[in-house]
Amino acid sequence: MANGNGNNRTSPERRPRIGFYVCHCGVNIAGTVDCAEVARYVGTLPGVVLSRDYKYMCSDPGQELIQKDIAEYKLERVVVASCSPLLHEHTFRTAVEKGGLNPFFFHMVNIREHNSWVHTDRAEATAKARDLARAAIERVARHKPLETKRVPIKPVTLIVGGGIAGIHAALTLANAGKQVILVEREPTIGGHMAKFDKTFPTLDCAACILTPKMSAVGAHPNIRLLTYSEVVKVDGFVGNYKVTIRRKPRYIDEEKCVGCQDCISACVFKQPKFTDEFNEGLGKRKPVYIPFPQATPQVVAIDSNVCLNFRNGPDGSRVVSDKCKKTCVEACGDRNAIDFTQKERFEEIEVGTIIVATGFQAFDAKRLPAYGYGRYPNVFTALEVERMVNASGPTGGHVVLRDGKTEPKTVGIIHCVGSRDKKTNRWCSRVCCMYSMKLAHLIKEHTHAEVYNFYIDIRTPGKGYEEFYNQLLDEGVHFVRGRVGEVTDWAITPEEEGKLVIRVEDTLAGVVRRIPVDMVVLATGLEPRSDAQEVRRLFNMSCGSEGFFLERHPKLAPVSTFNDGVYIAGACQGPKDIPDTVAQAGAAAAEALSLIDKGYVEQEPNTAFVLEDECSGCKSCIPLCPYSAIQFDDARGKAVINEALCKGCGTCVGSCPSGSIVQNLFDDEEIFSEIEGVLAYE
Amino acid sequence: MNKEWQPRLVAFFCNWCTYTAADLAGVSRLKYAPNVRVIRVMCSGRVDPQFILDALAKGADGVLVGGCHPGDCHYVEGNYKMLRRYHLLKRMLKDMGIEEQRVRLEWISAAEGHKVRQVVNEMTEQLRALGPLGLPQKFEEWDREVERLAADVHAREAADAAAACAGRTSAEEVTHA
Amino acid sequence: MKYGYFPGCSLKGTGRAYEESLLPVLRHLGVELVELEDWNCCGATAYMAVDEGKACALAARNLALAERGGFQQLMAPCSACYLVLNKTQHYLDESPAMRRKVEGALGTVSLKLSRQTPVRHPLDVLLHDVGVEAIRQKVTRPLSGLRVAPYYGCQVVRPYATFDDQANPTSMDQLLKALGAEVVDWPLKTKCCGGSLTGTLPVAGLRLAYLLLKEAKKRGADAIATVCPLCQFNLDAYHDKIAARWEPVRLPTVYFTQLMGLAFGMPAHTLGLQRGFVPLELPAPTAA
Amino acid sequence: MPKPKVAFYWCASCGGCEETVVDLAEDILGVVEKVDIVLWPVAMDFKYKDVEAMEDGSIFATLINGAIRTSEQEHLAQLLRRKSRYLIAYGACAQMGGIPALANQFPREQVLRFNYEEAPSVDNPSKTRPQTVVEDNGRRPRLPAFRNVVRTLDQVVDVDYFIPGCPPTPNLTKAAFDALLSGNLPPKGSVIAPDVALCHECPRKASKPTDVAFTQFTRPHLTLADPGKCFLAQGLVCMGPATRSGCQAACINGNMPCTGCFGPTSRVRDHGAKMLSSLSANVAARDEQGIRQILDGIPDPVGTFYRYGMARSILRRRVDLGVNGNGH
Amino acid sequence: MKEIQRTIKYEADRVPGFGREVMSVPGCEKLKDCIQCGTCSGVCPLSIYMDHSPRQVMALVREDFKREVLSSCTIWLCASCYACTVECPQQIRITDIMYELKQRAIQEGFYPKRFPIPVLAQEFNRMVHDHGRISEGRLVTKLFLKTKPLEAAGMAGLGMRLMKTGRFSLKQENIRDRGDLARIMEAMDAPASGGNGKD
Ligand SMILES: Cc1cc2nc3c(=O)[nH]c(=O)nc-3n(C[C@H](O)[C@H](O)[C@H](O)COP(=O)(O)OP(=O)(O)OC[C@H]3O[C@@H](n4cnc5c(N)ncnc54)[C@H](O)[C@@H]3O)c2cc1C
Ligand SMILES: Cc1cc2nc3c(=O)[nH]c(=O)nc-3n(C[C@H](O)[C@H](O)[C@H](O)COP(=O)(O)OP(=O)(O)OC[C@H]3O[C@@H](n4cnc5c(N)ncnc54)[C@H](O)[C@@H]3O)c2cc1C
Ligand code: SF4
Ligand code: SF4
Ligand code: SF4
Ligand code: SF4
Ligand code: SF4
Ligand code: SF4
Ligand code: SF4
Ligand code: SF4
Repeated sequence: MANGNGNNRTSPERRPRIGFYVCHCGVNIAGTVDCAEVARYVGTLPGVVLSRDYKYMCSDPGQELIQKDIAEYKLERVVVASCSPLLHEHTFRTAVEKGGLNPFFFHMVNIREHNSWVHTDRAEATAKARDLARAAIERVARHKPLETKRVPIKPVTLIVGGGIAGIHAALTLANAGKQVILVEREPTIGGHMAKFDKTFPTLDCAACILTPKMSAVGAHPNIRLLTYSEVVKVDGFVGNYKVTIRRKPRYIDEEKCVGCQDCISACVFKQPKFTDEFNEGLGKRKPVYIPFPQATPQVVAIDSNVCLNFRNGPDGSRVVSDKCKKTCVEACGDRNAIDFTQKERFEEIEVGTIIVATGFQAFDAKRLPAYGYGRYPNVFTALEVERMVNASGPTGGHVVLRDGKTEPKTVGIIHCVGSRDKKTNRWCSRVCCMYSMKLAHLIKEHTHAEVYNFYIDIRTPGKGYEEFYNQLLDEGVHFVRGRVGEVTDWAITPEEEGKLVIRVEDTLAGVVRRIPVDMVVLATGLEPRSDAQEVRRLFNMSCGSEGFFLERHPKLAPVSTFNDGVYIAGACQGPKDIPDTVAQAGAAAAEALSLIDKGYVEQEPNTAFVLEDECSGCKSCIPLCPYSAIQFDDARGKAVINEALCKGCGTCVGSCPSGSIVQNLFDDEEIFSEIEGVLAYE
Repeated sequence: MNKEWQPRLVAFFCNWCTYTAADLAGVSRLKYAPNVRVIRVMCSGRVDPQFILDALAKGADGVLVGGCHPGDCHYVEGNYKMLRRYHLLKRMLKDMGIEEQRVRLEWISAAEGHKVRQVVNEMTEQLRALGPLGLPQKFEEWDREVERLAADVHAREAADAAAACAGRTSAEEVTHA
Repeated sequence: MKYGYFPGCSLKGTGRAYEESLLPVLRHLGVELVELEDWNCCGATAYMAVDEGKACALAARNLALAERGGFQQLMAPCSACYLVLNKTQHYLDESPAMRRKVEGALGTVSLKLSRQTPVRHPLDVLLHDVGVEAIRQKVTRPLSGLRVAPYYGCQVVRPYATFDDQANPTSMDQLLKALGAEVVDWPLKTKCCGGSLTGTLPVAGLRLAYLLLKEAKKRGADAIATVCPLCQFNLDAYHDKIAARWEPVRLPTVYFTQLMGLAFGMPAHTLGLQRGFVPLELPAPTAA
Repeated sequence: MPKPKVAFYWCASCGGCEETVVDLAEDILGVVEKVDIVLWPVAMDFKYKDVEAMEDGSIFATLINGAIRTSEQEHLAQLLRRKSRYLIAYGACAQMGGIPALANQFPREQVLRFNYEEAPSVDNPSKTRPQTVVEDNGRRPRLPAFRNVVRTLDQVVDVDYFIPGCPPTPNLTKAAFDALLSGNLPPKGSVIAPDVALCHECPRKASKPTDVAFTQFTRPHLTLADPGKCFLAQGLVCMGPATRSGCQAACINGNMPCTGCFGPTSRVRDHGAKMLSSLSANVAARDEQGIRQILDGIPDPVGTFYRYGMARSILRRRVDLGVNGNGH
Repeated sequence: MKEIQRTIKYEADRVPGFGREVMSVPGCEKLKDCIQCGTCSGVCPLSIYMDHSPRQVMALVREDFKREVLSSCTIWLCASCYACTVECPQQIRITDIMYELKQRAIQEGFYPKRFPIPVLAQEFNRMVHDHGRISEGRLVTKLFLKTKPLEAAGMAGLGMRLMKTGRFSLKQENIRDRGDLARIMEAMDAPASGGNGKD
């Protein structure tokens, strides 16, 4: 019946010939949904000329079945009820296309993720599958032929974060001849790995394997390295991103500085006196500094917060005061690399793909006061100890107490600090067991101390890892299974005097123990960086509930995100060690590479368009488009959508007061028919 | 159906967050009430209030709209547009006699599979407590007065043809007491 | 500032000195306490061991009395009472079935629980409502030279850390500093004093008290300041037994409110200081 | 060749539509010349019996205005449907329920009580109400039954065309007649008016900005509208963007915003919902409180967005009212 | 020489359903999640006196070793200091579970008769029930007479000194509306909404 508004377009003149398939997915679906019944029922619906159930629709025979049926039964539309369209819509569209139909004469019904996996009652689940299928049949009858758009890809990749992940991805792409822009927030690349002395389980020297890669990045003609910089804005879409980068002033002209470090020696501060972040605060540096000897680029930086040549401006920012004698400038001489007038700059770049590799931050041990970090000087974090065992570190490779000289005779390493704890981070940080054992080994090697490891469970699921654990057992490291209750300087017995006491239940021996040690090392876990949410927004990604960036699929698309053309690699996706980080970085580079080499991306044709004759030119839609895709054509007095800019959100469609905008694939009538379909029950 | 009444919940989920969250609920095998029927849209901004009204009119007992959290919309701010519509629509629905709990807007991120479960379960229970909205049945019921008249007129015309008004009242005619 | 006041059984018995010091000190600071009419025992932890439901109802009666009395907030100085009243509120919030049942039971005597009455500890009120500055201003006889080990005991910040950190509380530290005392930092601030076991299992209970006293002494404390009548009793009453079992560790244990009173210039006997077994000796006031 | 027979009938309406027919003035004469009017209660004296006696389908066209609320209106609608080749819903009430359909927000009992007992102008101490049947000296006159729901004409009988407007303009009416008489007819079920919204022909269109973001709403009686500027740009709710054109922007020209009497375009199922959607999406605020505050400037969304279209809307009526009489 | 005992547990030593029952009590549900990390025992000030550490109690409950749990002195040693509850990485409310186990032990008569802690709990309750308030002096005296009549004399000294400092009295405190209190307690006993109202 007409709807009284003169709308006669609710039903198509003729029902097209529809083929329907319901997938068992082995028992994933068939275990809960009566697939045969669904097929039988859908077969009775108007327009359905073929209805089948099949074990694995996405398998080759499944897809071939569709192709064969299209020819044999002269199908004009196809519906598959199986898993989530986010997983296999593309597969089936391709199959339909191969069968000779327009790929958009297809609709997919999600009866696995949204049905068989979340419900238990077979009758209910079957009824739900029937409803959803009926809606799809209604909908597909109204589908129109569409064409996918091809958008060319800019063959440049932005990599954010210069840890081992970013470095490896950058080199992989650059070696393949692609342009890379690597943006790193700190004055040097290297990330956490640059701080380590040795890496588990092989105990090869971190610098030996990392430094060559860092220099390769610095020297590679295909890599533009932007250190001390951050991404502040991302516009556009896959293939064509416009990215704004903020370049913080380092007060050194990177082109001119040769890394001689004469300025550092000449600085008016004779002794290093400011907290050295790279050394986890264990060392000191001057206002002009280079984070570590192998830093890349080999360029110094001036810390305006402490440099005497700066003072506080009226708005709190640091401004040049010209008060210092500037012995550094003098030392630099003709090289003339020091430039106190440098200002923050913004640079816009255009890239086709993006790899986010911003890594992790270590759990803040102060959040667990029971372990006394910050209260008892001889409680250290693992990263501090990593710096101490490093020959180029603040103590020259000596493991010593906070006093800077005493070697510990007993050391307790507490695992899982901040990890596997619902009050802090509930996940296992995956590397702490291994690096704790690495540190146990190194400490023993350096100091011959007795080392105790306190653990909940030892997790060594990697190649050579369990062997490493065995090696440590052989070395005589103590392993006490129990999560430490507290670390205290409260001595009860004489041998505890002057020591730190660890109170723990030795759950294997079945007794509560107090173990006095000279040094406590906290194996702090890995957590998302504190700015992960902002970074996520910037790149339009999602975060899992823990706050690490969310991959598109944990198994099938582990480095892709829900934003096409944006990939993730390394510890920003979840806790992982260097081997896994590098593997992911390679995978992310390969994904970017495959897009770039293909040369274009196909875009869902779900864009909107204005019905030219019917638009009244009311301009209501124009401010609604987030991409400014809608323009007002003054000459004709109508709105026009620029299809190249439209991303298909449909907001304008839902808001055009006279119903004059249509969205491909999500047209009003298609959705109304779906609504009717899910609700029309016997 | 001779089974006991079950609430029907129609849900419009945005492709990027809530639909994905529902997929995640599936992948995580979280169990929830089978009463929900999800319709995928690209963005909660696509959800035309007409869809909500239509779903109710076609027999839904409640409608759930799921979108990305504010600030997280894949399309920047489609969700804000839905939020604004939601506010006015809720007031309109209230004036039209539809209980508050029947229409709900929730922000559910791609990581919040558990929230899909929680919201669907919660809403299903609320709808169960409210009882059926039953608009199709109501429309039928309303229109029955017209059908009854049609039948009655027919009968009366036949009678009138036979005799002049004989002071007979039809069953239809009720007093305006 | 006006609060309902729930003294609890101890403050009328072994912990009299707490009440005797608390009331004048708070009055001096302009805080009005009105004793809850016909309050009953909070149920304490012992009751929970027998019947959680009844323990809940017992505590809830007090909350309902507070509501009837029109109090916006209820002050409970005893740690055990403070915990039990707070816990009851949590429990009633978490378990609707329990709430229904308890509300039903209270209903039989026309009491009701229609709103939350926040239960506050004096430390909380002093620090957050009165403020350290106001307290500092009232100090006329600073406790200079007195080294005090602040002892919070287990139940004020556990399990509900509503006003201070669970592992390392500092509210009393701040307060004592404001009084001019020297605060002894020690890691035993929230360790259990063994109070609930001294009577029933002395090996365990007394040892905990002994270790506490010993450590405070070792760190140079002249006194331990406590916020709970049970702790005070436990650390004060068993010196002989401790000495007999281990070694003498005599050290006065006083209520923080007694120290406040002294710093405000109130005479010792009006603060119940004479009731302690180990007398508190103040260092001679310094010239400055 | 005999002149085509034409009938006019009115149901729940204010009479305005009849007035437009009269307003055709000289044109009506032309029409009258070409047709035979067989029924027009407002202007001429005909008996229903005469109509009943006609052969089915013998009337060429019947124009019914007004919504359907009583059993008599239903009866006549059915009768005229049978007798006519073309049945035309004339005006907003017949098409969408119109102003009378605003009563769909209230239970029938409340309507009756107010009108016969509580309205300030009523003096009815005995609380007498009309009865369907009364005894009067042995006669038993009957009154029509008062329905629970106000309906559009096509919710009662099959309708061929709709002529929108409250009332329809003489132009449209004339155009409709011309089309009918010339046999140059659009598909059945059409609304005889342009299928483009009013902004299209609004003289203020150019003054509407392309970046409207509402920071507040006001109402015509609270403000002095700038006669040159788009109403929406002034925060006044104008239904123009959602409403069919064809009225020649009559209200706008009288410095009143469009209230939507021409109904939605063919592409819209629910006039009010669509306008609500467009308007609220363009609210400036981003936080819940700000949004609420701005939208509170529209105190009566139902009355604003469904002034003429309640019976036509997807919900049709306040849904929690009882059907059989009194509701609550 | 130490007596040699067989420590193996047979299936018959378990009471199937016991763990589930305990874990169905509100506040005790999370016991299911125990990862046996030992933090609870590590922080417990009294674990060093316990026959089964709090961690072991969790394991025993979960595996239905009812007898071992209810006859364990652990539950009576727990001083309700909440250290474990606050520190448990799985947010298990160990202290509440201890309360639940104490209740069950009392209900099922599992505790050692002269073990003073349960006696204290019961005496305490009786006094509150009857009078609305605790009179500490009377309570303690009663306790000693009941459990350790011999030691009571030894404690007399402390009592005397307390009395001297005005902190000990044998006077019974009472509240005014004792009838009301009794009525409330009676109502709590009524099985109305399922036993002790915990479901
Ligand atoms: C104590 C410790 C010891 C370890 N020992 C070992 C070991 O022996 N063997 C092993 O295999 N693994 C070890 N690991 C794990 C190892 O550190 C990680 O696997 C590895 O560092 C992850 O590399 P990444 O590049 O993903 O992250 P990161 O190393 O964290 O690098 C991320 C980089 O991105 C930059 N960045 C962050 N945010 C932004 C932004 N918004 N814009 C621009 N740049 C940004 C950072 O400055 C940093 O340079 C250890 C971890 C710890 C905590
Ligand atoms: C019981 C079990 C359960 C598991 N469950 C899970 C799980 O739930 N989730 C999970 O993530 N992982 C699981 N895994 C691990 C998972 O199976 C592996 O991660 C995965 O299969 C590895 O894939 P692959 O392609 O490397 O190797 P394979 O699956 O072993 O594939 C290797 C292929 O190479 C072929 N091949 C071998 N040699 C030759 C040759 N010389 N020439 C040509 N072809 C050759 C083989 O025939 C085979 O087809 C499970 C493993 C086991 C044993
Ligand atoms: S199509 Fe989807 S549901 Fe079917 S077998 Fe493949 S994965 Fe499973
Ligand atoms: S700034 Fe000049 S002196 Fe300093 S390192 Fe660079 S080149 Fe050398
Ligand atoms: S890797 Fe080991 S130490 Fe780290 S969180 Fe996991 S189990 Fe704990
Ligand atoms: S569908 Fe979305 S992106 Fe496309 S034009 Fe409309 S508002 Fe813009
Ligand atoms: S909202 Fe619709 S009618 Fe108005 S300008 Fe946009 S497309 Fe045209
Ligand atoms: S909104 Fe109203 S006033 Fe503005 S252009 Fe449209 S019809 Fe004219
Ligand atoms: S601390 Fe918690 S998780 Fe660990 S053993 Fe104790 S109860 Fe289990
Ligand atoms: S509450 Fe009980 S079990 Fe837990 S730590 Fe304290 S005494 Fe031990």
